[in-house]
Amino acid sequence: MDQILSLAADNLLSPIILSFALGLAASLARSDLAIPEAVAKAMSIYLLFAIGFKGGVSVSDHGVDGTLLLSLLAGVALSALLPLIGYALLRSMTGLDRLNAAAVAAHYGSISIVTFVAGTSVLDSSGLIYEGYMVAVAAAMEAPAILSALWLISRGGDRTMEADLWREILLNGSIVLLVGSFVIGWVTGPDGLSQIDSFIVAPFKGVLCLFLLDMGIVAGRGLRSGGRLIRPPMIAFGAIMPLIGATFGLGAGLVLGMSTGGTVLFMVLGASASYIAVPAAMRVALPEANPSIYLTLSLGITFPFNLTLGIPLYVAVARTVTGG
Amino acid sequence: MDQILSLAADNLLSPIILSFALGLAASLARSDLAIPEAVAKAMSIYLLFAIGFKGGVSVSDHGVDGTLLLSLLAGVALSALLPLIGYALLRSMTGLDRLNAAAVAAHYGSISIVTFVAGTSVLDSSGLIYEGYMVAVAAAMEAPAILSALWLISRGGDRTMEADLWREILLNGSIVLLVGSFVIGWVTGPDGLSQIDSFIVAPFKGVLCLFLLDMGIVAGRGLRSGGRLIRPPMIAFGAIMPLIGATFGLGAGLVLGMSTGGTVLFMVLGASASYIAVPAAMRVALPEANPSIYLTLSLGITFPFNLTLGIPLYVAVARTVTGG
Amino acid sequence: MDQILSLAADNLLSPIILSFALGLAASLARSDLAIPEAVAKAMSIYLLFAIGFKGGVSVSDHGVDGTLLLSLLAGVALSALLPLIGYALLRSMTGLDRLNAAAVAAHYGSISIVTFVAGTSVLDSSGLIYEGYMVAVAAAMEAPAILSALWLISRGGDRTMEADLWREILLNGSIVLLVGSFVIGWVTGPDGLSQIDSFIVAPFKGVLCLFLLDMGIVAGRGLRSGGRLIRPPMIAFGAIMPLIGATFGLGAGLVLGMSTGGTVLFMVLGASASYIAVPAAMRVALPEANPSIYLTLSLGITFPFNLTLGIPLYVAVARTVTGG
Amino acid sequence: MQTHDAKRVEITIEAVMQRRLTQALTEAGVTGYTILPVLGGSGRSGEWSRSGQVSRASGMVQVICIIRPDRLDALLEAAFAVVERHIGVVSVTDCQVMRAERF
Amino acid sequence: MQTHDAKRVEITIEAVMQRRLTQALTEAGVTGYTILPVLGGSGRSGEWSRSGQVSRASGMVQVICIIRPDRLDALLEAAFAVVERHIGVVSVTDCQVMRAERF
Amino acid sequence: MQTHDAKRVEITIEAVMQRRLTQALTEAGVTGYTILPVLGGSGRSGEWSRSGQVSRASGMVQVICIIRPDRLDALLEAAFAVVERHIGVVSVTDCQVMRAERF
Ligand SMILES: Nc1ncnc2c1ncn2[C@@H]1O[C@H](COP(=O)(O)O)[C@@H](O)[C@H]1O
Ligand SMILES: Nc1ncnc2c1ncn2[C@@H]1O[C@H](COP(=O)(O)O)[C@@H](O)[C@H]1O
Ligand SMILES: Nc1ncnc2c1ncn2[C@@H]1O[C@H](COP(=O)(O)O)[C@@H](O)[C@H]1O
Ligand code: NA
Ligand code: NA
Ligand code: NA
Repeated sequence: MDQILSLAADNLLSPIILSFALGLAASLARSDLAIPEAVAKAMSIYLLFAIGFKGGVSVSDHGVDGTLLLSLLAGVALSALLPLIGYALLRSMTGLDRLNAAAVAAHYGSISIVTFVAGTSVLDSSGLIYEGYMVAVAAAMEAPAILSALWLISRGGDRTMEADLWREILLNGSIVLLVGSFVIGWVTGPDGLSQIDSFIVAPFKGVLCLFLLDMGIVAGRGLRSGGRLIRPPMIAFGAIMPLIGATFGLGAGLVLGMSTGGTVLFMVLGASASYIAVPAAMRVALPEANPSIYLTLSLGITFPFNLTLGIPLYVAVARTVTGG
Repeated sequence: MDQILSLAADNLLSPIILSFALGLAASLARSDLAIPEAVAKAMSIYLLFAIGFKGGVSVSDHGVDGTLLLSLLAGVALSALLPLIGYALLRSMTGLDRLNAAAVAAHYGSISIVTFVAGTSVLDSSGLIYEGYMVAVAAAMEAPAILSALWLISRGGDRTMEADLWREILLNGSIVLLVGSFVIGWVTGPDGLSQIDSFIVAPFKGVLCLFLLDMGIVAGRGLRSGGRLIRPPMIAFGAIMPLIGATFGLGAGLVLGMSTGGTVLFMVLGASASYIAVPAAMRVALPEANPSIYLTLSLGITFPFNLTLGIPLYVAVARTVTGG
Repeated sequence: MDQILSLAADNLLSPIILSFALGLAASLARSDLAIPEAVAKAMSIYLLFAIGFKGGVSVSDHGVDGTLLLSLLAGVALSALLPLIGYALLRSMTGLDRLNAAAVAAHYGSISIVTFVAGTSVLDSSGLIYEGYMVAVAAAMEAPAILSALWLISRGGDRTMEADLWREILLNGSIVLLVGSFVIGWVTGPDGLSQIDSFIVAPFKGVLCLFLLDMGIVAGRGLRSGGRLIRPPMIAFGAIMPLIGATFGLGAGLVLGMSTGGTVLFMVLGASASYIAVPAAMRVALPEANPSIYLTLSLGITFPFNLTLGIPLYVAVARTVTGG
Repeated sequence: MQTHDAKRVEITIEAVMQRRLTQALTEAGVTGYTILPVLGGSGRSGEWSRSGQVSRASGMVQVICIIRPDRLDALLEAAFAVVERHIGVVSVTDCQVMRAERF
Repeated sequence: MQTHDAKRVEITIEAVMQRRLTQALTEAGVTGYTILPVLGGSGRSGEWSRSGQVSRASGMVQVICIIRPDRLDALLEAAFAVVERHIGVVSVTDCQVMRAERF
Repeated sequence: MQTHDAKRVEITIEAVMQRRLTQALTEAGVTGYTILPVLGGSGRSGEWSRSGQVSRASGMVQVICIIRPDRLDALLEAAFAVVERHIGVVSVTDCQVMRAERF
């Protein structure tokens, strides 16, 4: 317990979390502090490229053990399964209508790459190692949740999935960049990394700070405009659902015999909720669902929950359970 | 004198100043060289975040001595006082009408953070130390000048200050970011810095070069389009007013017993003129004042004056006076 | 031969080339992966500034030998001459009309700074040195080709060159920035470099990767939309013309007695085709020429050709010929 | 100068739907359109601004289409098939163009 | 397709005044608007371009507002109260919209 | 509110020609214009988007010019002298403005 608290305190006072808090405070106070859209996009491209590349290098370095494929499968299964649980929970706990419940549920099956990065960064400072291919698992978990959610709605009968949408979802920029840079890192290995590490390793955490500043600003705006839509039962969902996701992630990690760090990352992926790929898909496929609801929940509640309390908790639990 | 000249020469041939000169030359020659708006904004966010953070770390490192609060007060007083002097000078020297004189004066009470950064960078290369909290003093000096200028005009009777404007000025992006990152640096201290120093320390000067390239381009455009508005008496004002501001800054530094470096920074803050926060406030509060006048003076005359001659002069004077 | 192949293989598997391939693949597969325009522009400004500055520092470091001026003249001559050859080849090989042939030919006389950078980066890893002023030669080669092409067309009689256009071409942003930062590097020398090298040296290759990712995306879009215009004879031109340009570059390097590395860079400059300065000039001067043709050829065919096969080949040839 | 009557149709729509809309327009015989970025806006679904989006998923664009009057109905039908379920606004203005053969 | 008459009001105004303008419009009963970025322009107060601003303080935006004709006067009065002392331009065009109940 | 008739001219043109166009407009007596960025478009010369350009050389902008009706012909002639050989579209709409003396 002490260990959790001290890790949580360390975590809370890291520049990364404080940057998020600064952005949040600034936008709640209606400051005009803003990061230009193009720059926010550039930072997200940088982060995806760096994390993918480093994951690939780590795989090339340590070799692939047999669990890579199994891990990918487990990720896909988790991503497809969690929306069903989320949907049931939302319908019973919050009384959200079917359409909005499905849209929200899709977000919780998918993942947040920034939460993943924050997880790896806590692992790095704790000296816990993890499987480099977990970044590929993250990529694999982006999309299946969308299919589950659309299936939940199409049971109602009135919708079929537009053929084009599939290509868009599977080839969306973040998946392509994450997988692509993973492959580049794998192919070029430590030699490749040594050529560009002063770009993708050294400044990484600093860029992450500014990125989280922006996310704080955006989350604050979401809470300001969408906050009144989010009733207490939904806030509760935003904190309970990640715990459920993490539990499933823990199960996956244990069954696959992952390292302690890898298990933590499975928990983080299970716990985190999408706010990029899934919202875009929802605007196309379920335009009647209200973006204020799913974005506020995912970005305003679950994202800070994971960042502050969730990750230290997952680390502590995984350590206890795996004895790592 | 020799020392001033050699420092000035060193300063003039630094990549930073030459980048400014390049931008200036390019835009005076009507080259289409331009830095996209979003990127210029990103660089300014980076610089504010880095300078605030480093200031905070330095305070956490060396502790706060009792003068922090007094310095903040002195800064506020300087910022409020200088516009009154500037206004009187402008009215007597240049014959500018009341409205434009007040608008220009507001700029000279407030500060230019890039001039401040250039000052710290000269101090660093000269091996002079300074109080880390001077960055907080800089933040405190951004806004009071605006109030003074509006008071000068409202004496005429016809204007009251819109309630909303206050929140906008005090919570404008640069103040929030500077103060916020100062606090983050203070809280996380050297540990926090070690996590992100390869982002905010190592590449800092390089980013500053590109930022000054952009400022040179913008200053050149201002001179090209607004230059004919700027008569010799106004050019004289643009070089005399910083000397007056620096003198007051010197007084503040001596009275408070600051280090030599801290005294230099007080002089730099007194001497520098705003070109971000104040123009925006003027457009809202005094829209009839002509932006070409105040921007050209502040950015086209005073900014390069401080950058090239002013700072070396202030360093030499402060050294002589404090014996540092 | 073995040596060429192994260098080509090394080159093909570098993060830089693979990033280009990733961008190309993503856009051919119609992924929505995209780099915001402002960010792409910022990266190109960064690259130009860095390459110019480093070139200048290298000149200040090693001194100018007498060949600098001759090299500049040779570059101008090459740039003016190659469009004439390109034009004749296009007219005989591809049956392109006069206007489009002249527009395409202009691109091949001018240069691609990214290809130049890729060349220097291969030289650096091969341990081959080169004259730092080659970056000034690159700048000098940007514009003359445009004049040649316009002369080819004006022989037809119906066009005169607008006076204004000259200033625009000679003072276009990339030339000004390249020459300007070259001068800054020259003036400030190794001292100046040491102030900003963690900005312009360390992260350089990483930025280049993301820049090439963007170029891959853009090339892919060009191939998708303009591909059907590019018949086999034109593809052949896109691969033969660089070889001709490289041969002339080799000649220039040998006549001037350049180092092996400098000779390679002359070959690279001769071989590379513009896709920034020349297209912009063509839109103004020859608006009836079809941009899909010249952009697809230059960016979709010749650029990847040089990047993958060309550069290793030029290195091998120059080594053999100069015995370096 | 000799001018001809035409219609200027302005469609404000979510960026994620842009490709679908322009495809539908093209299929309906539209020969050209211009796309403007939108910074922000407000409507029944609330207020938004481009810098308040992480994903920038809910950003909007404005598609402007100048057409011959007799093609208006086909265009509007094609546009509505796409816009219907999505948020957005369509407006039509009379305008004059010079070279009628282009539209 | 059935269309209804409406007015399209286009207000070019300084970015610093944007929030004040949209607030005034909302208070005047406007149900929606769209904001476009402006790259540059020229007028009595001279020429400017967005990349020629350090502060970007004097950048402008264009607010487009489609409304029912009977609401035009209220809108124009609200807009003028904000625009009056500031630089900027207001123009009104007749247009057609489909679902009149939205405006 | 008292309004006056005016014309709103919208010229979509390549960014490289922007300066030449505004210069020609100014010489033709135009007192003001506003420039909007264009994200992409399609026409006889095919489809393009701003993020699909390395050089961004072939990007476009939209120049909007509000003028008194009696100045329309001079403006159109000046505009055409520039646009003629280049790709782009010009359209004219009737509009109302408040302070006629400004245009
Ligand atoms: N009356 C209007 N005038 C101009 N733009 C509008 C109007 N109503 C809605 N919009 C635009 O359409 C978007 C979606 O509107 P809505 O579907 O009403 O939420 C808004 O964000 C605005 O950009
Ligand atoms: N006649 C006009 N047509 C279009 N836009 C204009 C016109 N006059 C002024 N503007 C715009 O309004 C801004 C301010 O104009 P002004 O108040 O005349 O300085 C200019 O920068 C233009 O963007
Ligand atoms: N009918 C149209 N409606 C709106 N914009 C158009 C139209 N035709 C062309 N454009 C714009 O003008 C540009 C050049 O058109 P074009 O000269 O036909 O290739 C296109 O990329 C569009 O941005
Ligand atoms: Na999840
Ligand atoms: Na000051
Ligand atoms: Na060439």
